[in-house]
Amino acid sequence: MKLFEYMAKEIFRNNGIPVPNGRVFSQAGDLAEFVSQNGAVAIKSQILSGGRGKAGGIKFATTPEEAVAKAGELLAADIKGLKVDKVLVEEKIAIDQEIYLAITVDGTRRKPVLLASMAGGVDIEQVPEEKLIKRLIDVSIGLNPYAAREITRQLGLTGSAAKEAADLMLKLYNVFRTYDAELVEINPLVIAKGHVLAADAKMTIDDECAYRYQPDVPIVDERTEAERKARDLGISYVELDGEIGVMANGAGITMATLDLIQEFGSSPRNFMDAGGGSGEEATAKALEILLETKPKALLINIFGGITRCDDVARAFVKVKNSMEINIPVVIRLVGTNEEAGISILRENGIDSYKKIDEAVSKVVALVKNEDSAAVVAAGDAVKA
Amino acid sequence: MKLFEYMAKEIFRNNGIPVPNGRVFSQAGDLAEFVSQNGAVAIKSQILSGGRGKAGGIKFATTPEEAVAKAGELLAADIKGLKVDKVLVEEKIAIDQEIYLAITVDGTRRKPVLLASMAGGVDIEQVPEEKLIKRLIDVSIGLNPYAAREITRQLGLTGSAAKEAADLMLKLYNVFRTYDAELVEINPLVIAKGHVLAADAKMTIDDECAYRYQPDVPIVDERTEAERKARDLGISYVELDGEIGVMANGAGITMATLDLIQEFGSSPRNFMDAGGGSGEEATAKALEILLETKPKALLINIFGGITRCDDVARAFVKVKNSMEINIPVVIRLVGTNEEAGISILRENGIDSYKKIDEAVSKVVALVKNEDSAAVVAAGDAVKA
Amino acid sequence: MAIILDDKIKIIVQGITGNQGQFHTGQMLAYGSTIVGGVSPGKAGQEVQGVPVYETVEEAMQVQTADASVIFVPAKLVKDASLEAMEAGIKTLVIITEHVPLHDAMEIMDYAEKKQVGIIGPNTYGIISPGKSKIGIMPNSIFRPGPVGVVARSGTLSYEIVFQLSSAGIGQSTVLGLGGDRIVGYSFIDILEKFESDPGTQAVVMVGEIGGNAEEEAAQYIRERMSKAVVAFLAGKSAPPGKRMGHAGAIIERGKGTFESKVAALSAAGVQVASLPWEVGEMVKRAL
Amino acid sequence: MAIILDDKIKIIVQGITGNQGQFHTGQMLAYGSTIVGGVSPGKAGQEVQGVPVYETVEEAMQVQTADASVIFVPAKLVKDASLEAMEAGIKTLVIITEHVPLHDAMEIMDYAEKKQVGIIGPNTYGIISPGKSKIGIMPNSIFRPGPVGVVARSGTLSYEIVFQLSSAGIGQSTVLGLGGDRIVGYSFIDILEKFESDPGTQAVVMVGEIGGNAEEEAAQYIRERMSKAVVAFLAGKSAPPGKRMGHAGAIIERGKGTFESKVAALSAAGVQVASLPWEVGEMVKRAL
Repeated sequence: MKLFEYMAKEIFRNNGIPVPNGRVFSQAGDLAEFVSQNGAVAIKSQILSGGRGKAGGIKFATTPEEAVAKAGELLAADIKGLKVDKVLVEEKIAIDQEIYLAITVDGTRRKPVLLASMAGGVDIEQVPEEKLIKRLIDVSIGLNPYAAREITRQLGLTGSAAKEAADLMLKLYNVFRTYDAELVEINPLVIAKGHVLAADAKMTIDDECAYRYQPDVPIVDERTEAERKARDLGISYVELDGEIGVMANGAGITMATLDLIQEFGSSPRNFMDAGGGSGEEATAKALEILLETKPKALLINIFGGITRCDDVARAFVKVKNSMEINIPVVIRLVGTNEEAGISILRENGIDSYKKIDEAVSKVVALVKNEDSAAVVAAGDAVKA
Repeated sequence: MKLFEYMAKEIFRNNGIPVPNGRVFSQAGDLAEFVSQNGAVAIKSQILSGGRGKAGGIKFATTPEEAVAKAGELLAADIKGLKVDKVLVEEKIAIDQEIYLAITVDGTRRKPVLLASMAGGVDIEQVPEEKLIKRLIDVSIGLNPYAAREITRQLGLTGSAAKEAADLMLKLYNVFRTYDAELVEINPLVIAKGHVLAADAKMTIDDECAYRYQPDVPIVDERTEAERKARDLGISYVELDGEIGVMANGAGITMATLDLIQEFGSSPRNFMDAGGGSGEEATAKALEILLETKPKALLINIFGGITRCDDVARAFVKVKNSMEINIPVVIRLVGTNEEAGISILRENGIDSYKKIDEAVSKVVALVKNEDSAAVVAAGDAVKA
Repeated sequence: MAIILDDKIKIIVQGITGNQGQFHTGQMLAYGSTIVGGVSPGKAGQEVQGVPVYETVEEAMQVQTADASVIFVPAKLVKDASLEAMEAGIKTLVIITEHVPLHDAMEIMDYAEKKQVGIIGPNTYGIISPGKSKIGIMPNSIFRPGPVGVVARSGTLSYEIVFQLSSAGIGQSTVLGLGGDRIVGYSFIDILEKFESDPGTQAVVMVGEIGGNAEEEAAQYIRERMSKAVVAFLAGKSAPPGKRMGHAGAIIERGKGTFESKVAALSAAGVQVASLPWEVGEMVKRAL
Repeated sequence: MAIILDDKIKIIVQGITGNQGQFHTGQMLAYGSTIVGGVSPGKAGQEVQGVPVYETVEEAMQVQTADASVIFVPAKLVKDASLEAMEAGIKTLVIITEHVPLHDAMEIMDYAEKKQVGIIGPNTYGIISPGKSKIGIMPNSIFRPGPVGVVARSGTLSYEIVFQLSSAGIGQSTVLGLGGDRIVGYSFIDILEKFESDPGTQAVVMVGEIGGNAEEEAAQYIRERMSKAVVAFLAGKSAPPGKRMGHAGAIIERGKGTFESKVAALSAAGVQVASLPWEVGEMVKRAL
């Protein structure tokens, strides 16, 4: 769950991290008073995407009239394909230095990692490795003053800026930990008149912990309507733009199924991991989501482990009985309660493949041949 | 630093630990309204000593008049030799079960330890080992729900009382950690109508951290005036009731010096560890504290390490020059900057012993013989 | 022979009275696993599939010492259950639960490091040493004993590969799922080391996916230290960047963790990388 | 021979620019200790007694790897300095500072356990292997090389005993102060074990005091595991119960940690307990 800049800055401010004086607006007309009180301002479109500045999403103004006009432009615009609902208006900062600072998770080392560089203000992916400081954090002791001091030393900071930057790092780690963040990023952290200030702010909160932050932190959702529906079902679902709708169980096998569809010459309409242990009803709802995206064919690839083949079979029968399916469907069913699942499908006149290559080649062939059989029974599946 | 029961309960209450409804009073007359609103009450004298109940420090009343009278008695009384300044008046609890619960520090294992027993309400020292549950706590993970659940299981608690007790333990550990406590103790933790309640509360906060809690937690000081003075100088000082005033540097050697004085047939007036690294001025002030207690003689036993013999010598010369010393003083000086110290003393007409046995036997002899030489020079000290 | 799990390992099931706990306890018992107790707060004294249920792991361990524990509790309670098992002396912990909070997972791993506990998961199907014992949720029918070690990030894809191997007559020494989350316990390298020194393992199949750099690090280890043949299969070739493909770890971010970089690293380390799942069996056969 | 400290150990001084840090750096150098750097935030680039000063331990370690660090920083900063040293790779940490908060000390010890660091102190004079090196604040003049190991809870009392030993012509292999606080790193047992296996140590003098049960536990270890002779001296015979005699640990609470219980435990373990400090030398002589 990503937060908008203005939300992240609100959290920063509440946790003692200095941010520029600013306010968020949805209506351009409302800016005038703030700008007349604060003078020169930056007007920043609130979108969940990097590279906002280059894309024209940040404008500057010195008078209320100019600010209202430019905010109006931004609020009417699409920046990087995203609609701008809000702008954050901040006092303009006289920047002396720009620093990159972030805390995220190093999956390989299983620990938080702090990243810092004096090459701030630019896309951090452009910064060469040797200019990027990486420091792993031991969660049992957290980030401590000595570590922050060592980082500011490596950055080459001195005097009050070094002290303030070190102090800010400790507070940023506190935010990272307290808000279950996956990422907190300040790019740039600026030094202006000897003091440090978070000129930008990015935060991504662990989706699994989002519930802890309602209503303090409003949930920002980048998902499509179907993705949200799937999420509510506890199903991993990503919309793609191909031909064949896919439901499988397990992220790995789902990815591999998409890969195979591509390998065999078609393309996937979606990624859908129906997960482990989903019951009959959830599986049925997941199938409904798939059908709503109007794929040319459906491939159901179930390898039962925690998922039981009989549940999937029952679910599919239920959906088949309750809604009209007018595209080809190929089912592959193997694993836990496989026999029960196959027999439920048989009782309902549906056969299933046991081998994945046969299932995939069949569904691709059906799409290519525009075959319109609703459910394909494959006698040769038994050979597997 | 020990806290009064009412202070500890205030902290408990603020941290979600249930305590009886109650209020603290300094004037007996003020009780009437509280009692008329709450009915039967317990009136508990606020003193820093265990065994308060047996010593008559807790009384019960059912009417405002009775309560005012009994509070008046307590506020006029000395309980266990301690003057009662305040009483805590609480609703009377219908107790079903009494549990002992405490968290303190296990020095040998270097970890916090939780102690619990179903034999609550009595002096915990009387409880046999096999009825006392001890559980070490790993500070890197703290006390966790599973551990609290295991403790309540071992106590034999069930149902809502078990759940509430487990929850209370987690909160008690939180208080222990947050307030830098050496000890938090609830004896008894009572079960009344299926709910848990801290009927008593003891807390001792690490002296080294007391500064963190001003003014939230008022400092309660059990020290004498001289002990407080010494504390302000950063000196360890304990008043005893013998004849010979002692100043040494290092707790171990000070204790050993007291032991030797006793071994040689006299008794120490005090324990004073002038500490490591005390400068000239602090040493002088420490000597002044000693002399104010009117010992029959003084023994200064300095083995220089972090303490430098020349500092002590200079300090002693200064005190000798600024105040009249009319009791015998024996000095023993050895270690860091020993030669410089000895030479400073010599320049001022003072000699010193190098061997501890000679110094102690000399000071004891002086007390026994009522020898009044202000400063004793010992030629044979050089032999050591 | 096998790694980590053999038929002597005694197992506790945490969350045994839940749906999944009950079902898979039955499946594990059916496979021959030695389950000495289950844990479910408030349910002590009950039995599940004949297994006694205790209030805490500590209580269970007082009755009979166990070596391993498998966790089926809800995601929010996984941290508590994991610390509990480790403090009680469990040395192998299998965390089946998915959606474990990221920071909880980091704290679990930190404590595991301190207590020297081996963790499989979270978000794993567990571990099985075919013909000996299993701890987890994999279907019993597809495995058969043999000389090939299998280690995977993802679950069901492992089954697919194992199914291919077994169908081709190739049995497995141990099959283990590292877990699909960003933070998991054992890494490819940890398991490759164990397979390398296991006399019962002659070749290894490694099932990876896009995201992170675990496969690249494994490739370096294989190149420098491994004598046994390794065959790899990787999922996610068709995945677009920036999309999280189900697993928290399966995402190409900032141009890192791509399918191509993994294939390149593994190939350079002498690993045969199968393009299609059913090629794995053939490659392993040639390597044996 | 000696334990923990020999002339090859390279040392860092944390808090080197303070009064105590400066003075004792000079004293250590005078004794022949190898000090490779000092640390003092905001003072990097300076020199103290010819020793270069760095901003952090990590910076110092980049210039020259050290084995040990000695801490002279104020009590409130000890936790930070200790964690810093341990994270930077220091394996022996000597904490001179007194008045370290109790909970800070517990956190330091916990991290030390995780990082396998040996901690001497807090509230210690340090460690000296006479004729080789010292890390701490003990007076240089009283020690002489020899076959007797000395381990003590309290500082100046160690000097007294060592002074008696040296005066009697008995030299020391290593002399070490555990520290006077309730929570300290090395225990009597840890050090007795090291002396037991040190070929350069023929007998051990143990200097204890009232409070806690460290001496009683040491007695049990000596009885069960130790072959070398141990002589003990204990302080606090005359101390009244409930009074904290300077050291946080030196207090008889709840009837535990009395002089009598310690004498009884040690005597039962075959330890000779000296009643007077100057008896120690004679007892050791007979034991050698």
